[in-house]
Amino acid sequence: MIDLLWLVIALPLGGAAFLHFFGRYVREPLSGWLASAAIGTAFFIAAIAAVPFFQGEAEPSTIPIWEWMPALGANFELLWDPLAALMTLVVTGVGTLIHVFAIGYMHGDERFHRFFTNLNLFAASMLTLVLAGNYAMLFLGWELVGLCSYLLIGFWHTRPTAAAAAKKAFVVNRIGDLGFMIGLMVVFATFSTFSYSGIFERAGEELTGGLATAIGLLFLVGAAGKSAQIPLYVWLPDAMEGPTPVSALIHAATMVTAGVYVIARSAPIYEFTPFASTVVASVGALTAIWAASIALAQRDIKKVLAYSTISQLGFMFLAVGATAYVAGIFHLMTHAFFKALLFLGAGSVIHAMSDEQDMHRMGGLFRKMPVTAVTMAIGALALAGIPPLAGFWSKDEILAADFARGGWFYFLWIIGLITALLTAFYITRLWVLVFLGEPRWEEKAHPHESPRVMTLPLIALAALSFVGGLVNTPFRLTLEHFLEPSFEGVHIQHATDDWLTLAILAGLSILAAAAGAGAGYLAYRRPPERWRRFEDSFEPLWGTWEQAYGVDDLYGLTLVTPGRRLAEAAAFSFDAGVVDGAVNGVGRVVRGMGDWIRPLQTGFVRNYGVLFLAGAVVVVAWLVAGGS
Amino acid sequence: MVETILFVLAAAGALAGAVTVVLARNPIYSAVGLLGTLFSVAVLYVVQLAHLVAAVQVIVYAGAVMTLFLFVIMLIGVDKEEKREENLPRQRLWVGAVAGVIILFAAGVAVFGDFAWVPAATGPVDQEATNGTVQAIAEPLFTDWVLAFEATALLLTIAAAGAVVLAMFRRKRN
Amino acid sequence: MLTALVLLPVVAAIVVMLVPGGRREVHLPLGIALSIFPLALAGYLFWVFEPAAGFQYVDRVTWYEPWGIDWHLGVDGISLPMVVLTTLLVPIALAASTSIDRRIKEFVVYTLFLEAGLIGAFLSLDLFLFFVFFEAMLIPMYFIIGIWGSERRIYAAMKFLIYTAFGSALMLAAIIGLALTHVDQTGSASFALSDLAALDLSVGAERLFFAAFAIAFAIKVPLFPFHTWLPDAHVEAPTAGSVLLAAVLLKLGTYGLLRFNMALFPEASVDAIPIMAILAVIGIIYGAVVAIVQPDLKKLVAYSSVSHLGFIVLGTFALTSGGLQGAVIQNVNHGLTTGALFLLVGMIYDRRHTKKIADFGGLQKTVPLLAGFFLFMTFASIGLPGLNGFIGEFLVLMGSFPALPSLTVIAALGVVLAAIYLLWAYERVFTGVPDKDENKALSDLSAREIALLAPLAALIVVIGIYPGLLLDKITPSTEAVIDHVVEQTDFVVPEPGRIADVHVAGDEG
Amino acid sequence: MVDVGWYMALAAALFLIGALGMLLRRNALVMFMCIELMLNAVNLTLISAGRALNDLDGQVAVFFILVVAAAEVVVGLAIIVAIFRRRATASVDELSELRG
Repeated sequence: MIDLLWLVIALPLGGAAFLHFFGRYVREPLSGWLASAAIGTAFFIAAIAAVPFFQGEAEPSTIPIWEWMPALGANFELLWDPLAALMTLVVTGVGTLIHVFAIGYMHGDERFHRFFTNLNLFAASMLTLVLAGNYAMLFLGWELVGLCSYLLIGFWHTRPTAAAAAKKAFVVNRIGDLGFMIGLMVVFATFSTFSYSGIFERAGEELTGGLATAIGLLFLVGAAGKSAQIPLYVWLPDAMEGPTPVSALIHAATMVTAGVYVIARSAPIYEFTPFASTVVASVGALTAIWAASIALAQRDIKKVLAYSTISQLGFMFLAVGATAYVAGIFHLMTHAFFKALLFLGAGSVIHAMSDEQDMHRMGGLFRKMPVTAVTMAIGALALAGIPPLAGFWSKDEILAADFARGGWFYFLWIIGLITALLTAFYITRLWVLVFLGEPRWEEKAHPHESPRVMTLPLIALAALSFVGGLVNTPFRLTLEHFLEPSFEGVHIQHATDDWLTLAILAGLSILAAAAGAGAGYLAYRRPPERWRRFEDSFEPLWGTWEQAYGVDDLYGLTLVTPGRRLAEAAAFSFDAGVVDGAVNGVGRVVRGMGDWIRPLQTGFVRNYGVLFLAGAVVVVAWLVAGGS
Repeated sequence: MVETILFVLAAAGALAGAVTVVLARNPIYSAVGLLGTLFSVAVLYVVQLAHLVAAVQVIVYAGAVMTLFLFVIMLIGVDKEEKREENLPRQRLWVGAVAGVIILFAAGVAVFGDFAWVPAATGPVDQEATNGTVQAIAEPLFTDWVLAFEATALLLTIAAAGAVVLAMFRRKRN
Repeated sequence: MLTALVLLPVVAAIVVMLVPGGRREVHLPLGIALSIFPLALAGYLFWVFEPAAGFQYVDRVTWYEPWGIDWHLGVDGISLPMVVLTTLLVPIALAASTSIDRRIKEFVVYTLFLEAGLIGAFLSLDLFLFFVFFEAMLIPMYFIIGIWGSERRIYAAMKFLIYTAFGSALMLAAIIGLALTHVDQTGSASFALSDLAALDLSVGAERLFFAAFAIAFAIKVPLFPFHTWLPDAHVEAPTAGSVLLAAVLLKLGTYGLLRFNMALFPEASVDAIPIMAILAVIGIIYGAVVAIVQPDLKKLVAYSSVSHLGFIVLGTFALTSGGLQGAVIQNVNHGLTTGALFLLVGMIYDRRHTKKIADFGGLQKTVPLLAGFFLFMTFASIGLPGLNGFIGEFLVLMGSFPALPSLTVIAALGVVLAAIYLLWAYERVFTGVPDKDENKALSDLSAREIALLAPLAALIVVIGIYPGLLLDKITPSTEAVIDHVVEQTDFVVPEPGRIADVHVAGDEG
Repeated sequence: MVDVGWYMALAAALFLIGALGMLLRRNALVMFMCIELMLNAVNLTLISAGRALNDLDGQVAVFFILVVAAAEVVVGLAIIVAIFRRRATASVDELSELRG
């Protein structure tokens, strides 16, 4: 099956190509089903190919495809190891469900087939990223998912906000990519290759001095861009302008986790730089609490989920920064399940409310759309970290690992714990505001449960969110064993073996989650006037959170506006004035000299004749006088 | 002796013609003066045994070219006489100065200079070597100078074409 | 074969000239049809070209014996892609010129002469011959801008001509100087590249000649601060002129630096690395920054050229395998993408008769296909992996880093800036709701226009995912350039600058 | 046997007269005739010098000059006619469009 692995990328790519050129001849639902079939088949191929890993038999293998840039040793090659397999399964699995959901969600859109073209293209790009056998090919996927993100955020191109958000996402990502690219330069200059195997084998001997730290920090910049970490997270909330399935697939489940994946993949490099790892963890922790606090006060249902995603990505960074790679990947996986579920549920709600996203105008939807409500409740509980749902296990493992690491990580652990509390609070707030209480929507809205094609993926994801955490519990470390071949020779931070400590830590986690959830329920179960007063009592903090700390304005004031001023000065003063002025100045000087001697040219041919004759006389005289 | 007499007569004719060209106010007279000069120079060619060139001078120059001149004079108008006074400032002053310099210089060179008109001239003239018969001219013309000859053919063609284009120019506009 | 390649466009031009001026409908199709022949021949040449160092299919005929001037043509991996690119773009540029409504015959003739000049310049192995082609090509371009341009065409055409001619004059002086040195040292005259490269120049003379050549080519590239003629020329030129100018003419500069400066003055080239690289990096950043705020689409693309060509120069003077490969392949890439962008701007202009970004908005709604192509080319230009622009930029950056680490890091900023200026322009022109009445009733691309863009788009993808197609042919020649420099000087290519340094997966042990 | 110097002196005189006429007259036709005068003077020097040097090439050169002069006259007169048609004048002083 491994020989057919290329099909995993080729199928969605082919689907995208087919829909791109012939999509307009395919009627509406069919094109969506085609796209879903493409990625679904990819899932099955990947699943079959991954069987040997489940059996714990196979070694990672590299599958060459063709030469790409031989001067850099960068070729198209796939690496099939447990980490890649897991990522592939998550991407294709969750991706398939979201594809199916989108068939319902995008119903009636005039560019229906185009949406699925881009969605399939995204799947192919993301799979390229995770299956890549070297950093160059990873970078290919890395940039292509950025492209798809751009295309899909800006899918409703007639909305100026969507177009601006798409551009912002791409540009901010590019800033991260710059760091990543410089990291790649250092990698290439150090190892003379991009291939994982070539780099990791020689990491110990080549990474001297601060090289590992440099690479680690530069990769962190790239990862922070893609995974929306401080200070580059600002694009993700805006990215919610895209259709909701896009938010679920790209901006929750898959693309944004690429940064985590890269750091996990580069574990053999981070092995040699505890400093960079610590920075990764610190950035993650800071982002986690920062974004969680913003999520508390958002009114837009998708914005809450967006900041929640940023926060959860911070958790993953916290894990991989603590070298708890398995925990990070584990959380990546469970997060993909429950956050996709939450986004799709939010999409279902938005769909039902005729594109209303303000939670203040929702409420009481439980009865109108029970399936969505229940599945979202499962997702919310999973996110909050209530056992035995998926989020509990992964989050708890991260916190436990950080605690076990000790030192500075105690501090990070406390931040994580507080974040867990905030998380439970805001997601409960979201669910209560949307589904409970009195209806706050206008009469004509007519909310309704979504069609089967949308609810079935919700149910499937809810099931995954429910049981997904069981793959790696302290009682049964299936995932850890599964991933072992990918992290051979890398130190992995584990939670402590001491069952008592473990139990206390778990208890604290549960306590934080329960406290947050309980507070959220109690605060928002009450009538609107009461919870409004509750929010007002936190002023001015609440307002700051609602404004997301004004970071966008800050960036605008400190970077965008001065940047534009600079560009204008360069273009209109310096370039037009100085550089081109010098050029035209030379022209003017020459013309001035011409003006000075032009009276000599009277225009009378006989004047010229006299000069001519005089000249001839001089020449002849000179010759007669003996020449030279 | 014959040569001396012919030289004196022809030289006088040529100078007289030249002066007429310059001084005559009516271009017709100038043309007649030029004709005289051309004939006189042709005589000097014959004296120096340049038979073919003399013949060509008479046929082409005195014949064809002068006819062309006369045609153009007729076309433009015979009655267009030129005023004597100069209207370019200082033109005559400059011309006079340059001419004076030339004459003074020539006189100076002739009187004081150790000057040979034709520096490498050898003694007695070999009549046969410079006898410009048709055959004698034709031989170098079609051997050593054949490329130049072809080039002049091209030049004449272009000149004819150019003259036609220039003449057509006005008609197109009308 | 190469002689035929140079002469085919000339023959085509003569054939077009022979068609009576009244048959206006014939000239353009005839020109397009005839320009297919050079393309076919160049394609065949590409096919039969052996991936090896050294010149192939050399045609050498004595032209003027006493001065040692020869009609001396040859092709190698550096010139081959440029020749193919030229022959490819000429038919496309011609076919994009249907909106030209006056003196169409002359236009076709000039374009074909331009093609001949370009091909000749790329293939010349004799410096005198090169100079002749280098200059000859200015004349048709001057007329193309000056006759068929927009309002300030005369100014732009004069600026273009004088600026370029100024550089060429310096180069001519240096060429003559080299030839005289050859006479001094060997007793016989020669303008052949190989002969002159073998000269033993004093340091001062070599630097002087290098500077003369470098300025001539820097103007052509154009390298900061010699770039101001470019935006003017581009803005005023008709679409075909802009396409050929950006796609091919500018490449003469980068090509010349690589072909002549490296070969003739290896020592001075090595000494000049810091200067050229700094200018290149300034060009990258400066061109990009200035492009951000341009109000005119064409000017924006023109400044983007300044930025992109900086990468080529940087790669060239990094003198590493990756850098040189990247430079040569980026020559092609920039030709394809920027050529296509100019085509697209021309198509927009044909519809709206304006190039001001502020006059547009929401075009994606009315002309989705055009918008799609524009976005595609935009991303190719930004350097999205999987498309061709990435290959060039990535090779250049990765190749330059071992040699010039800090400069390369700064240059990488250009990649971010490219995203900003191009996507911002795209946002303003194509997205949103079309709010101006003129923009609401535009017609989308016709089949003809799609046929023009499709081959470019296809090539962009093909090069992006299988650059080996070009790299295989390029590499031996670029390696030969590095070998030449290393042999002639004490320059050491920093690891891992050479292909041999690269660790291929699985070759351990 | 007349010394070659006399021929040369005659030619020089003819040339000078032609040159002065060229500079002093403003009728384009007359100026043209003066040019012919100067050409004849030069032709005469060539033939005389050729004889003095025992060489026929002088005559061949004159032959060419005659042809070139004929071509020049044809084009020159055509230009004069063209100018006259447009400007109704043959005076060169009225043609000073090329003033700097």
